[in-house]
Amino acid sequence: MTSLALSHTEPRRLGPLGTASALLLPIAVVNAIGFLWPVVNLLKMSFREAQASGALGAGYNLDTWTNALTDSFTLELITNSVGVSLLITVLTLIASYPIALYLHRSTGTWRTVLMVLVVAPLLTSAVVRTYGWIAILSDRGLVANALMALGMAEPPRLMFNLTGVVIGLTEILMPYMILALLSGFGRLDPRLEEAALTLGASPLKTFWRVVLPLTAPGMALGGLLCFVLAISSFVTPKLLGGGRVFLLATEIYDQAIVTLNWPLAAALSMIVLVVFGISLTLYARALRRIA
Amino acid sequence: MDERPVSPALKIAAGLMFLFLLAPLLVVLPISFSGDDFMAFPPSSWSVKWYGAIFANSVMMNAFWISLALAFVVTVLSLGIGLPAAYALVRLKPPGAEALANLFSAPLLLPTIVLGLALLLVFAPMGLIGSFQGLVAAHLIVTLPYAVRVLSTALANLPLTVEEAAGMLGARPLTVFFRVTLPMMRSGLVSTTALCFLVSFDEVVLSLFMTGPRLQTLPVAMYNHVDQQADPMAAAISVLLVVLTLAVVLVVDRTAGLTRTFVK
Amino acid sequence: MIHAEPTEMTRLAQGQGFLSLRGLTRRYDHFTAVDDLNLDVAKGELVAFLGPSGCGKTTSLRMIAGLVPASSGHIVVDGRDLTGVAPYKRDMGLVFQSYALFPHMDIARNVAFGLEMRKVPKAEAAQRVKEAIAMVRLTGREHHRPAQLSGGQQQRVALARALVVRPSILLLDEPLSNLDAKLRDEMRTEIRDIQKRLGITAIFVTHDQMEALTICDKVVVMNHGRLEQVGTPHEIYEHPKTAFVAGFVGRINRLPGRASGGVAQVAGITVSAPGFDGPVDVMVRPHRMILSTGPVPADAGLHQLSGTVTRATFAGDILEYEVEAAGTLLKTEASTRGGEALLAPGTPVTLSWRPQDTFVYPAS
Amino acid sequence: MNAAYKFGTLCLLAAGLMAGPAAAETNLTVMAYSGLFQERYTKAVIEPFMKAHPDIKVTFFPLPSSAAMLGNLRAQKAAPQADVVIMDVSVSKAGTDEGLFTKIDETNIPNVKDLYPNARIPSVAGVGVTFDNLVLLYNAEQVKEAPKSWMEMAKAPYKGKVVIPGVPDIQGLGLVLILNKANGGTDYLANVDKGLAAVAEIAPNVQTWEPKPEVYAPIITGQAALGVGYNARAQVNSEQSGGKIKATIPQEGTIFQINTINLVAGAPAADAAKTFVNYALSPEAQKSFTETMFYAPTNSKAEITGAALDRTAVKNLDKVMSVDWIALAQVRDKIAEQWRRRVLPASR
Repeated sequence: MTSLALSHTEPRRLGPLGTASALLLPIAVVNAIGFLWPVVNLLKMSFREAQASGALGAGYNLDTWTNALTDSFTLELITNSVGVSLLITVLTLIASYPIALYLHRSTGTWRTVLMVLVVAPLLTSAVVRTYGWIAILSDRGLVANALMALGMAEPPRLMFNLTGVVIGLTEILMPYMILALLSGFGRLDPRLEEAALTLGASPLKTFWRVVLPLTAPGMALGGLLCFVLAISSFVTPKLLGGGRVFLLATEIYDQAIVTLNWPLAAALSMIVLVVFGISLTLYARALRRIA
Repeated sequence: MDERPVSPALKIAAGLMFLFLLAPLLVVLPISFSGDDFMAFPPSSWSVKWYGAIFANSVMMNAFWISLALAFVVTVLSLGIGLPAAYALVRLKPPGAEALANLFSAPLLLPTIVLGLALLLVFAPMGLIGSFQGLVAAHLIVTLPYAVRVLSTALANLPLTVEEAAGMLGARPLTVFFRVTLPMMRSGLVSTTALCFLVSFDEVVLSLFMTGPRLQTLPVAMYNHVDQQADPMAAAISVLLVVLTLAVVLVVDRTAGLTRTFVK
Repeated sequence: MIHAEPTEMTRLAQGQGFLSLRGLTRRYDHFTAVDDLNLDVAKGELVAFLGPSGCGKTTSLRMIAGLVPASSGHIVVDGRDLTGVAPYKRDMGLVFQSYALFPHMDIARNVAFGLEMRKVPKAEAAQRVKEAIAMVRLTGREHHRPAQLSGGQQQRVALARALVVRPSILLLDEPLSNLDAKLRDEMRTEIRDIQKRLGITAIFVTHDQMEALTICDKVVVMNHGRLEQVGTPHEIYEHPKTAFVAGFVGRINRLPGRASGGVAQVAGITVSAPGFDGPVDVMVRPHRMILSTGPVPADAGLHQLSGTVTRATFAGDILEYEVEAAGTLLKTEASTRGGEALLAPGTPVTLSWRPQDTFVYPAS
Repeated sequence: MNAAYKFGTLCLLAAGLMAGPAAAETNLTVMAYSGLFQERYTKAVIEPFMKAHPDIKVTFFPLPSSAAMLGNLRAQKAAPQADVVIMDVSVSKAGTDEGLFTKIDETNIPNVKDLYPNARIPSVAGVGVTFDNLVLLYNAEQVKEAPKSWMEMAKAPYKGKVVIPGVPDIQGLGLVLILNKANGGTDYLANVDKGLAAVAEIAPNVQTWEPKPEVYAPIITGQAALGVGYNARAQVNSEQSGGKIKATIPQEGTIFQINTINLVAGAPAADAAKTFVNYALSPEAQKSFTETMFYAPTNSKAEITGAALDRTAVKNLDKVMSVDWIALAQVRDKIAEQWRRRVLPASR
């Protein structure tokens, strides 16, 4: 500041940096207390000594990690979770693509109505939607009763197994996928399709050669999102799985709340984070290849 | 944009997938009017008794009021903390603003089950489990990133010249903020409010870790209810929640534009 | 950092202009946007800052407004040093290219905003708002929102909003760039009229030379952050000090030549070039070159060049030609007032012009 | 209603929640089993209690299993939310070892003096409040004759028709212990391999390990044919459903199950909690609960009608294998882990 200016400017209490720090302080505090510290603590917890009764020992060791990583049950849990999440991601993509494409091509009020129909489920509690699936898939539910009315004596079991979990999660993750696809469809100018058609490509070929590659980034984003949400989802597998579907997330909850092995729960959480990190890397790599 | 023909195949596929997407929400409506004591579809008789049952159920009603108060407090705090942060990040651009912005949105990337566990482990020794303060803190962790992101985008999209114009006309920075910047961010504020409110009101995983016998949120009470007895009352509550959500979505669409709020 | 002494203060206050810029400089990390700008603007004068984009004219304006801090130098208005003073205390009016109206307020409230900030009593404010809106011919639109008005109307609101507070200086940042050609002409006249009527000191930033020449009392031509020339429109056009000014204000033909002993040899002719030595650029405006098919009397005192038409274009009011002469392509034009026909390419022609229309600059 | 008013109400509500519940009446939170237990216990014990103590408001916090209750208590150890917990004795032992409970004896709960000796367990802070035993449940329409063996559940006709509340629920655990002994296992504290192997044979037939709302409902409706449950609740369900569900004790025998009532250490309403526990152990509460729910009483002074007593665990004492639940508490988690590895995969 120049001293020349002093007759007309009042001394500033805070410089821009000071003001910025003051404005950022509250969120920094929340972030530190509610995020950074708990996550660091979680990592620490995975090295705590676990005792048989579920109480925590005072010391730190590698037991939880060595047990978890050499245990076929945990390893199966990881591969299962990854496999099921991948399956759900693919199904979600298949189910969401037509909706997103149709939405992208619709206009005006109709588009708004459809958007509401996509967003409303997203904002409706997963508990509500899972309950809806119980109503559809249970033994006395919509599908079973419809099949019995059609003369099927023993309708297939759709709930309390992996089938139910996959169906429910696919639907629950669809809005995320649709929105991700839509954000990626920005590059899809309908004129490009018209250009391809006028150049002699069949509609199918146009879709395969023009539409699909252009929408690939949206698909990658949606895929990442759904995979991560699927592998960390817990309410739906818990309610639709009937205690027979074991995924990392349900296991974390059980270990934390029921079996009370906090170090193991923490270690499993770290494994989820590692899987998450790997998928993020793969996504970044895929995106670079597409672009 | 001009009309472009949509192939019938796409129409049919999209229609079917929409049906699948909306099925669980559609099916709860008839069930909520079930006269049966257990959940079955189709119900064998009809009644509105389950709606009455909600209001007679003190656990649900308490949970509803707690969720409402919680969502309200969390929304107010999210705006109160998120707005200054967004302003600092977008307008004052301190060194490392981008890294800070990433740090502040990082909790969104963390799977909620992991975040829930992490919070449980630090909140439990502090006696915050089952406390309103604990719930507020937990919800803030997930609503704040939304708030900062939506508000930052809203701020960044504002034409700076309008604020400069106000300054040139003699308005002090604080006056500019309240008289010009804030009113121009209206749609961003509406979106943020709606988003924070709904995220907090619907949050179930973190809440499951944070609630206790004396303090349950509505989604947790519903989760426990569905987990223990999936009777038609859950359907009646679901219908009310879907109606609430739709109302919020419509308000947002009217004031802020749905696409702008939820896409990207 | 500047350590001002009282003596310097006095010197600054004694600057000749109502607005004085002294050594105004704006440096960024890797380039200097405005370099040592010195300028005096008299009270009631309208000065245009003219230059290509990135020349520093807008940065200069924003430094005057206080929206960009000066790296060094001073801004003095009416004897008062405003350097470092916050924009909201400078009492200047700024009209933006993008209008920058408050979208959430109606027209009347937009215009009233500055008065409100100055705590002008309500009744007086209402009266002044009414007058300002009448001045820009928008009476009856007081309660419209900006989005309901056309671009020209919005810009008039912006003008009224800036003027209603009776600022010491009116700053206009490319105010007409977002308007279509016809509206631009109208608005230009309107701005000039209002500025004259109010006798307000104004700075008008533009990249459009026509706009600059027609609207202002004085043109400041800038390039690469430096001031190239200051003068009346006539001076700038007829006596451009640098090759840049000659080329930027109006069209120009360029002929390379060589100077020695006060004259320059170019394309076989000799032009006066006092004070030059070495390679030079000789420049002549296309419409000052007369194109003739027959011989030109040698005693007319005109410079002459023979050449061949390489391209001919009919453009309605005029005929545009490209002529190859002495290995250079030169542009020229002919009037169609007498119903002249277009010459065919290949026609041998003579180009002639008055010696005083010849500009000589060191070769670039 | 105007917006400002609503805003104010919400603020007050929020402030109230921050400050904790109002002190006008004491809020007592009783944590216990969900489902039928909640319904009957509320009617038989809690409502009469509240009538007798109008200054205490009891909230019933239901959870499906004792293990879930322990988890809840542990998370809230620093600031307990529940005052009284009714849970299985072996889980109660774990809680006691972790210092979650206040020791109950004659000094703080007078009615303890009248309890049967086996309701007072030295190493557990709480005392027994109900006795019950495990039964094999069956749908009377689908299963005409009472099954003779627990292993009936492994038979082909019952594919997808068996419901068992799985470990860590005591019902699943009890089944393991019974079958372990039946298959020649000697020391269940050392290992229960034989029991787990037997349950793994049943596992492919299991429809769900988490029956909702409880194991009884699917059997009553016919969604399931066989299941494992408790005698007390089976009796009530059988009565309510007009005999659609029946219970039997197969030849392999059964186990005794003790529910303890516990005072949570550092509970917010500690005094009211003692009043409640004393009432819950009183002869009249025990009588009332036994007659509505058919749990055998733990208070020797409770005068139960013969008809009701005949339907409780008391009648089945000869078929009960003894289980040292206290010793078992130490290996409970180990068994749970093995269950997850060896039984659950067989049901996938």
